[in-house]
Amino acid sequence: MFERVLIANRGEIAIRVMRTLRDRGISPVAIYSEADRHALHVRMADVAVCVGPEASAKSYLNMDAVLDAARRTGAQAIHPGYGFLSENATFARRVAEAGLTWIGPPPGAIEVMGDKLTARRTVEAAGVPVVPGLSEPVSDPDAALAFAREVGFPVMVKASAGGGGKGMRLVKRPEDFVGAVDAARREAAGAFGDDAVYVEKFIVEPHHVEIQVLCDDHGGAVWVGERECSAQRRHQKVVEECPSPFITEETRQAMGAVAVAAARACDYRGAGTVEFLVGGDQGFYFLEMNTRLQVEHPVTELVYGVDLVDEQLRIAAGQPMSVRQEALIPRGHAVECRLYAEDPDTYLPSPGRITGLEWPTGPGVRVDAGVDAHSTVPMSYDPMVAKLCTWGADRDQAIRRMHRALDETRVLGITTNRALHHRILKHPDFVAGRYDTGVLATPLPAARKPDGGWRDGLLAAAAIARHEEAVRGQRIREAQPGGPSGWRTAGRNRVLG
Amino acid sequence: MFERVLIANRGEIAIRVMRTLRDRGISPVAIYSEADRHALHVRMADVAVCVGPEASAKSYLNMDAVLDAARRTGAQAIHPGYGFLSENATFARRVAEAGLTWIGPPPGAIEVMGDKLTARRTVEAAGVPVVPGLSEPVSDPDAALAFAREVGFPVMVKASAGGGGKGMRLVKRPEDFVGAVDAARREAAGAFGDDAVYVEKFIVEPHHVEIQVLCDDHGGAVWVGERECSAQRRHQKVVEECPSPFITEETRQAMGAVAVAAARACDYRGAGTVEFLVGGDQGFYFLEMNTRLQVEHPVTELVYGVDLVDEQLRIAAGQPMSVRQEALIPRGHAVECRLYAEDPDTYLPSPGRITGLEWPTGPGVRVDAGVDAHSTVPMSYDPMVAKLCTWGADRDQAIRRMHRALDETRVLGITTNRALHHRILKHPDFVAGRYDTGVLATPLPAARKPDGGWRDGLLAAAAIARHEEAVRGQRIREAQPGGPSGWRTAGRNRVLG
Amino acid sequence: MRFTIEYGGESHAVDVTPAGAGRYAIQIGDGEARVVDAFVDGGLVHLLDGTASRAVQLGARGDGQHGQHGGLDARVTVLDAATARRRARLGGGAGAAGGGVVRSPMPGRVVKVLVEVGDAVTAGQGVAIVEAMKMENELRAEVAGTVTAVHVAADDRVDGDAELVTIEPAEAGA
Amino acid sequence: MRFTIEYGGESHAVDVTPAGAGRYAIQIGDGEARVVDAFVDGGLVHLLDGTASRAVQLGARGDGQHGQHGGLDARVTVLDAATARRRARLGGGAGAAGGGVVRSPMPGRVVKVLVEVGDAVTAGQGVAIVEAMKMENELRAEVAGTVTAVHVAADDRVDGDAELVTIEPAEAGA
Repeated sequence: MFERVLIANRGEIAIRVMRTLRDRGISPVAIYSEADRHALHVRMADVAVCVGPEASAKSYLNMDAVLDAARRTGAQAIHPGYGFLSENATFARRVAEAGLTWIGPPPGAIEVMGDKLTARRTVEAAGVPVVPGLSEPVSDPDAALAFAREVGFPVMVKASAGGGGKGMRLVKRPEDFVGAVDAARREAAGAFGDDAVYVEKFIVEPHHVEIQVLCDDHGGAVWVGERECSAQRRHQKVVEECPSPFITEETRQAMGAVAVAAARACDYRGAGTVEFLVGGDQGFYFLEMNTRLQVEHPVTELVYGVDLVDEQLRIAAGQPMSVRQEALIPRGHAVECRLYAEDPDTYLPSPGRITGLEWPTGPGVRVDAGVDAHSTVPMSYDPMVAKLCTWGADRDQAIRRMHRALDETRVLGITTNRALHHRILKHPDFVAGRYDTGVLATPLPAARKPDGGWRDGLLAAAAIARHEEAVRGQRIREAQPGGPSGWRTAGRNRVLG
Repeated sequence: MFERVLIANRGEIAIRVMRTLRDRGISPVAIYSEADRHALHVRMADVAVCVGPEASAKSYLNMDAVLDAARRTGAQAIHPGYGFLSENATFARRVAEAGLTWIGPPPGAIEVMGDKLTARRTVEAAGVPVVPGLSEPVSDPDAALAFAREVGFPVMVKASAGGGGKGMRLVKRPEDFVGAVDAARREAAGAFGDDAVYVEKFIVEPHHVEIQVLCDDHGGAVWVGERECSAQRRHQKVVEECPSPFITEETRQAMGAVAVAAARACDYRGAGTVEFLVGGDQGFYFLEMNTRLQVEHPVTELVYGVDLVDEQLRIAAGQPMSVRQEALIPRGHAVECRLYAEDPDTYLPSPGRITGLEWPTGPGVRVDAGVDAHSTVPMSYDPMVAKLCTWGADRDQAIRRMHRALDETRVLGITTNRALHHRILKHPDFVAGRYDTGVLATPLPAARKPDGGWRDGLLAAAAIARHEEAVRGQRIREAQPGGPSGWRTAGRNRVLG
Repeated sequence: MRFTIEYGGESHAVDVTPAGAGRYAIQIGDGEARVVDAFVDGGLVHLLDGTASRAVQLGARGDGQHGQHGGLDARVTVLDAATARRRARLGGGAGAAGGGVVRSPMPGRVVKVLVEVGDAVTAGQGVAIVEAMKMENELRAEVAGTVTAVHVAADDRVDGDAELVTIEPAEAGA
Repeated sequence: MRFTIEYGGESHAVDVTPAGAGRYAIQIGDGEARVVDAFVDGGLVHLLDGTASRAVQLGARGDGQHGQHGGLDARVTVLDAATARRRARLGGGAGAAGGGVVRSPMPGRVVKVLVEVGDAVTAGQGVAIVEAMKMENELRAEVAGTVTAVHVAADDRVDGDAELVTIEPAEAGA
């Protein structure tokens, strides 16, 4: 096993990886941009290297600087987390060329799955069902329109290099088709520098369900259950759960087998996720494969009792994975809420200083946070500050525990989307477990309103705190130089009246 | 189900129970002594009632005040937690007489199990193996000595009303026997107001292993695995784990069946724990039954996926328990470390103000705490401030995660026994899983020593903090009255040099 | 001591009078005065009022405080008597001026300014795009009028509440 | 600024000189001065020294601070120059007096005083029992001598470090 591993990431995932490294007695190396100089992931490491200025392109995406950091600190391997360089085949190759171990899939697998059309062709050849669609980028809009008419509207126009909803257009009527292709192309060119787009049948009432897979160098390939990720806003996942309340056991087993086939088709190694669209009729179609650890991996860990990062380390070190398919038995239910630094009503981002923070604890709660009470949330990076997960013996208990965990969460100084999660979790379709990717576009239940007692308590608390502040300020001004240190006395002020 | 439940306890267990109440949408009522007026368990409740001054006897043990609190707040049931009134049959009866539901076993079961000799006779009649011993208190020391010679020395002399090691004497030689009986009697009289003592064979290399049981009103009675509690100091448990690394599967199954028989013998209802001594030869003997929730219940919850407090609520409400014996399948391994406000070297208690606090988070960690960053640990109550639990797919992973969790724990202002736990967890006998109740009397591995870099970092940090304090004090003194509020500016001081 | 507290779009007068032994008499507006037991520690205020227990967490946020109690978040701004009077004097004018100034609701980077000085704008028209946390946010004019000043340029970093564009409202005062 | 820091039974002279941009030159004793990057926030101090990252948490504890870094705890007392000089002047005398005073190491309740004024005691003899957190702790004389004062009685509540019994050491100065 490795003695020292560099984590080429920041925030919660850097810390998540660091924890498993510590469990194994491996020394973690953190990297940071100037803006993250005193970020939590740096403070939790003993060894840390600055890789450039705030802009990701010049720091976390700066391959030379990251490789140099590994060299300087004697790291033997690099874990990329998710995002940033995690799905960059060039970087994976350069890591290997530098004599280091890449804790991720082979560059070839990243490349195959990185291009949506190549991915589609590859898995289709392995017998994996795909959404009916063109297997080449649109060159002749008229031919494409004919195809769209053949599979039937609505259809989706998608950027070949895309992701995260950019360069994507839903087209409901034939007369809107050509305009939509043009718009998607422009957007794709702007976002990815590549204007190739393709056309797919649009699955009505689609569910986004994904399968976790693990493959090692010893012929081992398993699937570790599924995650239901249909609670999306602007194509971004907000709440995930395991297992899916929607798919049947038959569908689950079939999807698992197909996901392993997809992984084998690209000669996969390590942890990966095969995303599917599942229609209301339980028909499922390959969407894409994420060749890295997924944000929402903790729900799988909670239900299957597996440490996916630990399996990544084993596999990268050339060891067999520790799990066998027949021993992967799900237990209970897990839910994840992504806590974003953003307004729950306007969705405006809310970077800034955190001036108070407490995480929930107790039975069934797992928190993976990227910040603490001493953090500032920079404006340049992803707005996710933490993932709250709960486990329950059944789905109902997991959801109830999540309400409790959200209630116990305190993040002051910035706005989080905490209130939005309560509302999603109370949406009748979510409660019933029959929601598709359209659920967050439908009206959510009203947010809880403060009652009079709450309002009066808040006003009284704010006034008393300010009163004490005024009294204390007076005391400090009156204090003699050389008297009791304000550093010590400022900590606590038991009011004596 | 109940709408409002009073929790007749304080600290971590009050909060533990509160969390499950919240999960069920039940309104919790807290009680507090004057010393706990602003304690965490009060702050986490919406409704709280003062039951008397600091001394437990006048507050948490004051039955009239507790019952009056329930009446005033409209609570329908009382959960006693552990300790305090939890094993008081008189209180259980008074709760029922007040028309409230007692979330615990019937008073008769408490009484039977509350007296060691009655308990012994009762379970023995049900075929439960007991440590060979006299079934009546010692009246004729000579007859008792003859019995001791018969079962063979060493023997234990124990207070009939005892617990926690008080009124207990190990006698290795016949010539010390009569003196030991006299001493144990005096101690028992002082501690419990009852000088009855009895004699038992002393089990060599004993393990303390206990079985969790649940019984409901519908004939259901199950055992939920065991807990290994042999890591004890002065007869107090310090580290517990589930499953026991010592007992065989055959022993486990046999103990489970016997524990259920013991519970049935006293017509038990609710959650209870049957404690056994297990010898080096896997022979096991009934020790006592704790007729309440156990401190270390979370390790069972982690391994069996059951919420024991939730089962207590169901059973008290007359519902069937949610679990069946055949579905209770253990998964992985869990360890609990009791974090005490006490010096890890001198064992001296360390009550006082907490001036900084952070709990560990991340995969496999569960924290049940009774304090937060705003707490004062009073001198009058139990020194346990939190229970740190970790779960792992195997024992090794659980222990490694516990080291990580202990490292991430920050409690400033008071001394905790955190360092002691690292040492216990590294004890070769603990690591190997072959320790008995004598393990903590043997030398522990040395505590980690700070290296030079750590020392220099601490000195530099302390000096810089004090420097900033001096500079800031200067700024505050220079500030105009009516200028920026110190309340706000005191929170953060990014050093700009 | 009397404070004016802005909360939920309203101003509340709150009187605080120490009543000994950690207690305070609190009067909100014209309501009845209540005596509560209070514990203040850092950002935490715990109030006991009869059998009601309320733990409120307060943290600095911009000019005000951010409060949390149980699952709810709120913004509160506490003004002492002198500041409240000063604000009251300035009140009307400042409010009117606010309508014509488009501000960035959060710190970020200006991606694009969509108007120039002299442009006529309609209420709701986008005037600038500010990016923060990988999201682009179009900021809009609240009033119709004429752009009299553009305070930022593309690629500028701005703080929260920074002025982006000033608009002279059409038919102001009508 | 120079501080004297008591830690691990030793005194360390530490010089702190701001070096701009959040950096400080630190010199410990006669060691080489190092420039570190520091972030101070409440009880947290984060230091970056080359590729070494050290987060130290400090909290008030009695007269000093309680420090944590990773899994380790420590007591540190930071004295400014004036206080360090004052202590140095008083140093010897205070130490000697300490030996004859038995103090309670923690807050608690006196269960029993085991000696009376005039009693002769031996080193290690129990002089009082103090209960805290459900544990009784026997406190012992450090030196042999004669009890000259008993400061507490059974059932008294005492603070941490409170004087319980004063002993005039036998053959003092011998």
